[in-house]
Amino acid sequence: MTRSARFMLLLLISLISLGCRTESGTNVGDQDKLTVCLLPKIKGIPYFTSCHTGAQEAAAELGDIELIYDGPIDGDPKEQAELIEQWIVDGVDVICIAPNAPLVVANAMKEARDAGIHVVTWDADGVPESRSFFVNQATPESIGRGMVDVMIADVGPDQEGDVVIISSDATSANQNSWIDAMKPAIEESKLTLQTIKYPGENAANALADAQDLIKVYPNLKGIFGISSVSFPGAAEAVRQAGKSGEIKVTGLAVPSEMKSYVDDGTVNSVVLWNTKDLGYLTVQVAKALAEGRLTDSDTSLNAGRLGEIQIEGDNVLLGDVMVFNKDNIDSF
Amino acid sequence: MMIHSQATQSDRLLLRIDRINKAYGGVQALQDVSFEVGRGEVHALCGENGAGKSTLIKLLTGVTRPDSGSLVMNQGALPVGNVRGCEAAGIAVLHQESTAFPDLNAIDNIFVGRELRAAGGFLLARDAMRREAAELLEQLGESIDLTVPLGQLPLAQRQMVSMARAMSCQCQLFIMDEPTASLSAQESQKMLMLVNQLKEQGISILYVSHRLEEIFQVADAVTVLRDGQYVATHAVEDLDDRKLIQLMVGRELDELTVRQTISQPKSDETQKPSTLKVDQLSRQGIFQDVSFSIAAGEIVGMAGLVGAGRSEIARAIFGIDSYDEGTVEVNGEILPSGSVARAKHVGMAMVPEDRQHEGLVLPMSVQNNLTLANLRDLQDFGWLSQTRERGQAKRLIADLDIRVTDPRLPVETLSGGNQQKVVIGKWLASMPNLLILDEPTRGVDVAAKAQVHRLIRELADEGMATLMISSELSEILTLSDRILVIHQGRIAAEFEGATATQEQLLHAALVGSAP
Amino acid sequence: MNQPRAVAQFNYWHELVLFGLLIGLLGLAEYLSPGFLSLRGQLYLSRHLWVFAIMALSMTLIIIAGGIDLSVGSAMGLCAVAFGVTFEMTGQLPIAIIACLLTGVLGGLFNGALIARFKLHPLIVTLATYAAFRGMAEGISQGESYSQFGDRFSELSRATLLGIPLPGYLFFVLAVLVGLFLWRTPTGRSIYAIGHSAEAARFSGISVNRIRIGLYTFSGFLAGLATVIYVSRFDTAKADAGRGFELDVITAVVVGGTSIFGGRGTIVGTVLGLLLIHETRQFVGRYWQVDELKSIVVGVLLIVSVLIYQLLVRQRETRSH
Amino acid sequence: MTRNSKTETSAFARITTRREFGLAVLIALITIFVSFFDPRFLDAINLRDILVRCAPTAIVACGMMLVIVTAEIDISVGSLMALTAAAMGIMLSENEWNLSLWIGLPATLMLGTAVGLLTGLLVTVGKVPSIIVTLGLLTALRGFTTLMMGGKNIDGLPPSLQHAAKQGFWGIPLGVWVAACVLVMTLVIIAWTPLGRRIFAFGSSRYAATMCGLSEKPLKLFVFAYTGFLTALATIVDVPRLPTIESGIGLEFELLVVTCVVVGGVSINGGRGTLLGVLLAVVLMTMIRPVLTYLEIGEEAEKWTKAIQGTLIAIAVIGDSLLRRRRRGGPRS
Repeated sequence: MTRSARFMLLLLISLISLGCRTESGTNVGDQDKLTVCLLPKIKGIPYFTSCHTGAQEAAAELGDIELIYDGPIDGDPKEQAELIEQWIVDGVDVICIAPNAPLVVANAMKEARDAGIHVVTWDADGVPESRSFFVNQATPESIGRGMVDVMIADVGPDQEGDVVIISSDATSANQNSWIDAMKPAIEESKLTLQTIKYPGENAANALADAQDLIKVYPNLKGIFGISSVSFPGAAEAVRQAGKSGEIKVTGLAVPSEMKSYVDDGTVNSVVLWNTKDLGYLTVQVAKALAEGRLTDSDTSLNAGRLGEIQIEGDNVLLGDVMVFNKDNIDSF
Repeated sequence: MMIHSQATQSDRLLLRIDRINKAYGGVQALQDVSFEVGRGEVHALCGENGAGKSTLIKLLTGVTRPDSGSLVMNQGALPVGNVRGCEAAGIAVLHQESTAFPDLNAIDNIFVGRELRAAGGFLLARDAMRREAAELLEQLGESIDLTVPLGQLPLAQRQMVSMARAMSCQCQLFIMDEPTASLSAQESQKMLMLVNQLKEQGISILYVSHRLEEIFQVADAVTVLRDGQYVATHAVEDLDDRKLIQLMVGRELDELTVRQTISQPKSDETQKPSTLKVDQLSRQGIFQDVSFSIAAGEIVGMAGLVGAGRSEIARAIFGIDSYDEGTVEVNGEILPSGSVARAKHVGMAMVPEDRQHEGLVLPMSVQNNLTLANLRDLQDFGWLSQTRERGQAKRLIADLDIRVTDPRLPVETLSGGNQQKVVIGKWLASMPNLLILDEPTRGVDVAAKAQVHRLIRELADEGMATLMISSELSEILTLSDRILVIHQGRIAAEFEGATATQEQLLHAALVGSAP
Repeated sequence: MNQPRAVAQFNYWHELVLFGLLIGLLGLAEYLSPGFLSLRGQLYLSRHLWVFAIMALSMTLIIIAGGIDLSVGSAMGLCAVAFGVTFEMTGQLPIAIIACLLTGVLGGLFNGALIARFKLHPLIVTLATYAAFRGMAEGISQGESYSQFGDRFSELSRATLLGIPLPGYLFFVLAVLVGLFLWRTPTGRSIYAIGHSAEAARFSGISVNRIRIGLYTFSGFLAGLATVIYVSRFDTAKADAGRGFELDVITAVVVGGTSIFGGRGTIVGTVLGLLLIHETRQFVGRYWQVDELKSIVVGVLLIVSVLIYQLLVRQRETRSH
Repeated sequence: MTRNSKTETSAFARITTRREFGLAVLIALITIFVSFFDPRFLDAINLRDILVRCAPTAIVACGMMLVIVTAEIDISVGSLMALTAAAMGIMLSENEWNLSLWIGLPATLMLGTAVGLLTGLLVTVGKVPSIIVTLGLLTALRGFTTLMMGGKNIDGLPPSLQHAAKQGFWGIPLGVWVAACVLVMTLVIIAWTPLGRRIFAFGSSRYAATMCGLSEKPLKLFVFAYTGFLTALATIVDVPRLPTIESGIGLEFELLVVTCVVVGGVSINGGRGTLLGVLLAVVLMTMIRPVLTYLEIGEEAEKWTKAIQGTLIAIAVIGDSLLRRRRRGGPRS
């Protein structure tokens, strides 16, 4: 065994010696171009894919931008942090992140800034000191309230009745922050929140939960589907139960994904903002920031086809949530 | 299904094995072996472990294929390397290790691999299979619940099911590999009767066994292999123990000398302090108030039928299993129930029944196996000392003359006899003063057997208290100072080793009381 | 039988193969994307490694002993919640850390006790606790996350000494200790014996149960330790900590040449396995910037590495006897 | 050590100590409790829904059972479901290739079978332990599927297929019918074909099997291919029920199936297990979510769902082993 011991030692030493050459990291991509990283909460879901298309549009428009779009396929915030750290080493110019859990990525974002990389948040804000600007289309409050308002409008202003929320996992930060905003709003209304379900990112469970809720709460007036799988799941359940129209379903989604449900009246309104514009604006901001055209004191920014965009403090305002329904859903 | 032989002079010839060669890697397992088996004869196949018996059986049953040479059955070449083909040609085999499926019932066990088909061969003919299974077991005089998984049946019955499986295909040559290795004396007798029955039905039998007395009881002819080579074939009449053993080991081996040293009366044993004292040991449904003691330097043999509870008692004493009532006392210290560590600590050692799974860690090297039982003694400041480990291994290999080229080779590459020596050696290293041996020479070839016997006796003379379980009455009688006979979990009788006879032991084991 | 001694005793083929693969990978990576091997970058990104690496140590022992622990990831979730809750109650970091470790130990002890005492298959037991631990974590914390443990604590995971992050030191110390323990102590030897044949080990007077319980408890403890680093690194203690880690850890250990059937494996192998997977993910991420590829490549890597080894072994076996 | 007396235990004792019995009792108790709390639980519509949800799990569990009986395991079924779903969507969707069902569905089934075969080959020919092969596939296939779908969901499956999956025939959705057929088919394979008996024989004792001239490869190739096939089948009958095909389909499905098979009393060491036990386990596992909903446990308690599931699994397997130990003479069996 002593021989094998020596063998092991040799292995380790040569490995370590070979593993690293002292030399500083070099940039990826070519130097004259501006490297912008777009980091979504989850890669591979329509919502962020449509943001990506917007971003590509902007990149093409501005020309000298190399756009990197990458993110965790399972929405693991830990991996968001790891990607940022990877990009720090690669020495990119701008990182635009949609934090899935602000605190988890905060340290990585700070380190990115220390490394001289511009950090912008979009879609959801992060810890303030961890980024320079937030491309703000909606705060958790506005989203939560927005959904509740839509529901009240759909059900009828002074209608009484039960509503339920179908979320994602019990631990998903965004959904929880929206729920925190929704609860008081529902309190104020005539509606009563019966329960909250956590089917996870599992479409089958979401559908199942919705089906059961419909059966259990005869006085059910509305279902909030607040994840990319629970919204269609809830709508599908209502449709299959033949209760389209009786039970209103609303939530957050890319309108095109919900089109068929809107058409047959299962869903009156889909809460969202123009995701393409969001992506587009984010890249515009990144570029301006990198070129120093955008400073803390600015109050507006010329963002290509979007024209002049308002800036409040460090929030670039895309405008509040929009509500899509039969009339305007095709315009999306 | 059998190819009927046209009336020729070779009519009485069933199987011809012709210049067979078989090598595994570098090792020549069989070197042009040739002999013949006649119709309706019981042909014994003898040889030490590693002589090539098992390899030959594997070839005849189509599990492996020979490198060269031919196997001719009924003037037709045997389909080599094809199990089903060999079965079709009329060869059945009863394997040494239990080849039963513990989770399947008797029916499936008998028919798996060549099920009776129905519905155009797609489905099983379950009723037909059930009926036939019942009949087969009927013939064997066994009444077995066909529905319970075989794992829940006693060993002897499992053996009978394997027997039934072997007989279920109309065979002309029946190979029996150590059929009695795991059977008690009386069950073995039954097995031998079956052999004669088959013979009368005109079925040839290739009988492999280490138990010479059996061979002389049933065999017509004996073929001896040694180191993969054919030695000789004799009619059983012109042989006796010594001659046969001589052929097998290839040198004069004086078993009598062993006997003499062994059966010397030990007068002083009564004064000796008892090393082991077992008192009213009981375990619900397994064994009841077993009490006995063993003095230092005394060998106590434990006889009885398989399933009588001998191994269970031993396991309980050693702490593998726990017991309900009673006490085990070693050198005045009472042991807790079910703690091997404790038992080991007070100097107990056990050579278990199942060498392959309980005695050895097969893939580990010989050296590591030899030091496994006393690793703690080989450490300095918590670290294993390589040098001392190697030293101990070397010493034991020399002392027990274990035949191994390199102590770093996996122990599974050793022959049965040498493996058993490793198991014993592993325990000798821990300097025990009480040794429990469960079937110490099962599946061990004659030469190694004698060595093991001598070793046991020598240890006893150095003051080792020994409890030896064996199904071989001759072994019990030759070695034991005192003999306990277990019957249905109780001590049925006790004998003086010097005076006891096979008949007495057998009677006690069967009836449950001394004659 | 009569095989050349060198072959008989040289049983580190897998390590050798891994080493070759690793060198090849590093070379390729540096060639394809220059600057990949920069010391600063490598050390900086090594932080992705430590949490897995620490748990991989105990997993190696467990798998060598013929067991498996699917519950480590969920155990981390439970530990994280314990950490958060105690910190919220007391405001004392040391207490929180102790609570975290204790939770891990108890969880592991629970697994071990069920496996050893009730003779249940480890896969079954840990499959059950896999669900149970995570569930309890979510229930207790109600899905909320705990944070603000102070900058000094979050420094723990990112501070460096001589350029090497502190968790790195922790890991290497642990690795060396566990490695020596496995290779050169009676208990270490016993673990291999148990992995090959628990029965034979028992008959040799090795207290199999005690060792098994010990191993799973140790695994729980390391899960707790990993959680501390995890929490410090992400400033967040939440029930979803370590989700899916069990598979990543097992992957690393198996790529490291530990036989899933027990009895074979080394810590050096595991370290190599960890590095190989780490560098692969890093290279794929840097070169293609496509997250999906990482999982594809790692999955293939797992299968291929074992495949190569199997071919190697069979070659050797045909050469010898 | 088992002795004769074992075989003479009364039929009643034998039944009551069987895993199936315990599961049936558990299911009965839960049902009684819930329906006492809310009678609507027994409404036909609800029972139908539960059956429908059982279907995919039951279908795949049939294959998984055979795999585990041969002492192997397949933890890639979840990802395989996603892959086959994506493939099916791309082939059949009116927005994609828009192929006819007669091409699309067989192709989907073939894909599933092919992946199963690949697994089998790696296990039998490549000698790579199945848990490793399938662990690798678990991650690889998932990643591959996400790439394949390019961040978009797939809609527009043929209405006929959707209708069959949602409404089905005579009020019972397609999934239930198919599941029933698969169960019968598997039962026949197990009890009435040589293949089935040999699978069990092999799992029971590898050594004995080789001595009987049974060859390992075909058996294992079959069980893995069968599982792959059934996974594709489950996809076909279940996915059209869902609003859209997204890359997250079948997440952690493998754990659910394995859990069901294990809870159903199939020995992880191979050789032992009954289809009935597995079926009951599937029902038990599936009914937990609706039960909790019907109990209206409220949002705090909702967050304990996973904990409750975990505890139930633990109780099922641990309680059973304790029960069995009491029947046995001792640790040896």
